[in-house]
Amino acid sequence: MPPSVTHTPAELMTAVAARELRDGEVVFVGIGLPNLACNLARATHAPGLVLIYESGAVGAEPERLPVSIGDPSLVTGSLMVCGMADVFQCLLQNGRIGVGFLGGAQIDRFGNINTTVIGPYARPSVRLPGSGGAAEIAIHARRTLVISRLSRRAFPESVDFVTSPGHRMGGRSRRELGMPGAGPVRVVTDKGILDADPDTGELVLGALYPGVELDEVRAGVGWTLRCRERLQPVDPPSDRELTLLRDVLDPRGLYLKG
Amino acid sequence: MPPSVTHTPAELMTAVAARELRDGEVVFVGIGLPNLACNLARATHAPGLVLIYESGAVGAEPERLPVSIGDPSLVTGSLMVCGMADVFQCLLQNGRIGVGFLGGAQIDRFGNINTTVIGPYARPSVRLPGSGGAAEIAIHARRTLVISRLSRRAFPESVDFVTSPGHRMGGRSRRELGMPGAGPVRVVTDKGILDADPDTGELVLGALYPGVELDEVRAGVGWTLRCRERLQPVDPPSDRELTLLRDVLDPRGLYLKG
Amino acid sequence: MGDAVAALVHDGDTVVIEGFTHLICFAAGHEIIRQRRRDLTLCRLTPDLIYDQMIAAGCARKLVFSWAGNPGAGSLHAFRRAVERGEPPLELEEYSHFGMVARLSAGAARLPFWTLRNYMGTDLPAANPLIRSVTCPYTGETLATVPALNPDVTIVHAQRADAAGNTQIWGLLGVQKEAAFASRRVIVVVEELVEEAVIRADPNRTLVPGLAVDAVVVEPWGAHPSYAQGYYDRDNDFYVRWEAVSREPAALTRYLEEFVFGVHNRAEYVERCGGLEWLRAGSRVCAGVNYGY
Amino acid sequence: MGDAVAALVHDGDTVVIEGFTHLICFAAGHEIIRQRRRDLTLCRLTPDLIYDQMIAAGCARKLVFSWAGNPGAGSLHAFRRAVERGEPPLELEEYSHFGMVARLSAGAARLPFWTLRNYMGTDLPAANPLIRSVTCPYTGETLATVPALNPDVTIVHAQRADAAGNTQIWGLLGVQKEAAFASRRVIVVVEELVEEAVIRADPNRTLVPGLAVDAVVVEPWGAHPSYAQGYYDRDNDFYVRWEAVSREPAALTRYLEEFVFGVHNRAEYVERCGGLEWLRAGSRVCAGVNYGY
Repeated sequence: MPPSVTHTPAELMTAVAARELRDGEVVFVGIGLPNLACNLARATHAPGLVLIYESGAVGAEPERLPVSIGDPSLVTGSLMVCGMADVFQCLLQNGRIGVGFLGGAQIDRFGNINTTVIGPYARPSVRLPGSGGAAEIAIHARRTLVISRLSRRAFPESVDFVTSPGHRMGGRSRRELGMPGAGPVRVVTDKGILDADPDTGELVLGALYPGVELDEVRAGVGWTLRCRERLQPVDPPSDRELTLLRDVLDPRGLYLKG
Repeated sequence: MPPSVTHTPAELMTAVAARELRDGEVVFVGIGLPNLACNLARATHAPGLVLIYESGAVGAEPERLPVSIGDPSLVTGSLMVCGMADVFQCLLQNGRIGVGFLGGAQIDRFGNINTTVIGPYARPSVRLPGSGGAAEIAIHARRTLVISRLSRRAFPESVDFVTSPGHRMGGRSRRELGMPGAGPVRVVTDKGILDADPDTGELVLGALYPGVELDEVRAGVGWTLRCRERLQPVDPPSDRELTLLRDVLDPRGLYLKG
Repeated sequence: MGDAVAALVHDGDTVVIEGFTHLICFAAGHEIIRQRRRDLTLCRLTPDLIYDQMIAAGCARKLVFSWAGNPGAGSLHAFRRAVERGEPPLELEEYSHFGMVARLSAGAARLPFWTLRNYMGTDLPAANPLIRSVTCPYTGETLATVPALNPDVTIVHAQRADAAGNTQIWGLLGVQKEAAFASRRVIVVVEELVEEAVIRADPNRTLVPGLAVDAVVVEPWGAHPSYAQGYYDRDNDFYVRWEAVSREPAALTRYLEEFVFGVHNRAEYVERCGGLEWLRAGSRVCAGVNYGY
Repeated sequence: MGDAVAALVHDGDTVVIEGFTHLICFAAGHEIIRQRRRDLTLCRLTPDLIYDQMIAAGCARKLVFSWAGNPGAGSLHAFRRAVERGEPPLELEEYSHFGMVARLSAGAARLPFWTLRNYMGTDLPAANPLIRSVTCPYTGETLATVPALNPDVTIVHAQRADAAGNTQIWGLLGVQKEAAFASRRVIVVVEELVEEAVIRADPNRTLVPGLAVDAVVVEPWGAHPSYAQGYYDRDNDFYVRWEAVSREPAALTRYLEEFVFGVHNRAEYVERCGGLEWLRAGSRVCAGVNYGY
């Protein structure tokens, strides 16, 4: 049986994202797959991972799966709860955040993310929620990881609105624009991993999941996707990872069904 | 027996200062006579006075006489204890402080106060403690009250160093310089009360204590002291005020002896 | 609540009902809708369901915000209809979370602006000309600024306060302190009114002092369907159900008729919900600390 | 403490030992004197007795401060001799309290400067050219600025922390949080090392998270003669006696010989003081709050 049948795309993406995290890192977490990825990493190779939510909970160890970034279960038993001025000034702008997770309705060729509008800003066809903390996370986290399923709609050549900056904005690099963090270095999709080219900032294919054809990936982005010279191998979720995800971390399948 | 024998100068100054406070006002308090004046006011005509210390204690009701602005007795049983960033930004700069008490080694004709140096700044003959919170209290409190004994050394025509601004600095008014508060409107001394002239900012004699001659006051300031057209009458400390000060507020005579 | 809103919230006011997921004062929002306030400028990091309801009820002229969604459940459809189709028209002034926090921090400190290292490479400054910049007088570098936000009235929901408004909050603190100090008028709404002695026993817990508070309203369950740590849990089912209600203007109107206009106060709302005891918090009481000397 | 100071405090460092009256880490100051650190830039709102001792011991090249006195008792005479007579020479960089708080706030936020409405009409900017100004991009008004303070090392005394450095403080909070976040390295010194579960039971009490801490030192009575709310009272007699000790260079030298160089660690210091049990705090334990949901 091919691996693609034994696990869902969401499970694979979560497992791959979890492996990106290093023990002891400080992670700015969102709800959903990023939260599951962090907790999977904590349960496997990164027990010392510190989870910070923009709501102000630091080092949370929730006893249930949080359904909102401000869930009370993130407060009870956490290491610190501080106000949001401290979160953004003393933690994020201070440079304490190693990894930020981002997602978005649109991600473009240079990793710019749009969570604001589809169509023109003044009268959009779809009004999205807006930045939240995403703009400053994209600027300040030492690196950001993006999780998103591939599709031409989600991966246009350029986004309708840059909510969270990626690389090469108007031809200028992040460093030239004075951004402290390295930005979206990696995009975890349901078919493979896109890496930001260290020189140009362009997203290129860095890894293909087992059983996925290159053309499937190319069909999911709105530009001519380049590949790294050597694609990295990616293991499917291990039995241990799947057991943790299904039995412990999301037993009701709230986020991992699809 | 004349009143001047029945009470000490410190007791009189404290009672006079207490009467300056209105019920419900928010006062930025220092240790010593200002603290006693506030607690005397609370025990008499101003039970709703709110005391704030720059250490962060709000609404303190100390069970012993605090000997430092950060005494633990100011914390226990207070209404709020916050960090000093909140004290200076959210309370003082925010405009919440009605009255600030100040003292100093030198107070000049226009109410400028020096708590920094006697002599030149770079090599002073006497190095004083410096501003502490005095500079910003003088600028932001809606009005400030000064308590000081008269002497030519303490009341020169102009101070060696302006730590806390009064009125008419370099000929410019507080309003022209953008100061929110009215500044030192009143100086309570051991012989009478000096008021800042509303037009010129100059300190002029507004009240003479019972039994004090005008010449005694004039001898205590380093400029030609002008008088208000009508001096206000000042009652000596009442029996109730003296009883409170001696038996309740400073029973060991820590501040009220002299 | 009726008296506090009547006295302190006026047509045309700039209004902040804060609380990041935690302690969102739905009770105050409903009362503002019931009293048919108009032309409000509503400000909040996360407009949430309560501002969706206020927009639908026609209270809002303008929205100042940083993330407008139904957290974990979908969209705010009244908000989206207003923006996508102008039904009804709604002016927007948009920041990021950090920008909104900075606006309230400046307001609380009574400074005209706040400085932050942000917004380079984003389209936000193009969409909002109030995002500007300043040059550092030491390094010469350019930094972003946002203007102070000083609301006419801020409503803070809290676990407890005394009659003088000395207010204690635990759990998520959001930007409640900054919003209260930034505001011209402050209404504190509490789950529980306590003796002054309770406040004085643990002064480090006080987030907003009474000297900054104009009215204290006691309104148990006032934050439902959001939550109050130690009092009741978040009603996630309500958030999920809102997606369908909000999507259909007729359903939204029916909701307002039944749960807002159809009740006189919070107690009737709780009754209309069929009681909320099932959300009552379990016990995880921490130990006290010693304030002795 | 010996290891932490040896590893984290170096000659020439910019050092902050904070604590406003409360929780002043004399133990760390004594260890720095014992290890004969030199050319330090000492920063602190209120230099207090511990910096007077460090100046007398020749550790300091420069003092950055806002109020240098012996609170309630008199002068810091070693400081005064240095400034008035250059014995030994000491460079000064002087602000007001608000200015120092603002410098550390900027440092904690990793901004190059902080804005405040202050210093008009005072001689402080003339004495300190680092007090500058900025023009508001909204109102055009001129506001004062101070530069960020980012110390090499900050020492925070606290009531308790866990082994990972998650640190809880109650009572006066001073600028401990800002100083810790502003600093490149942080040493936390605690009265009591507690299990992580104690910290997790009351997360709102945590002022500095472990992720910002480099070393945790357990040092009971480490703040004497200052105090630790809930642990021991301020030794006011010591502050009063310091006036005479500090006034006489020979007496100060004798003090350092006996109580700093003459002991190896804090336990021996406490013994040399004849025990400090008489300062032990009484009990005023507050009630806990419910973190349940």
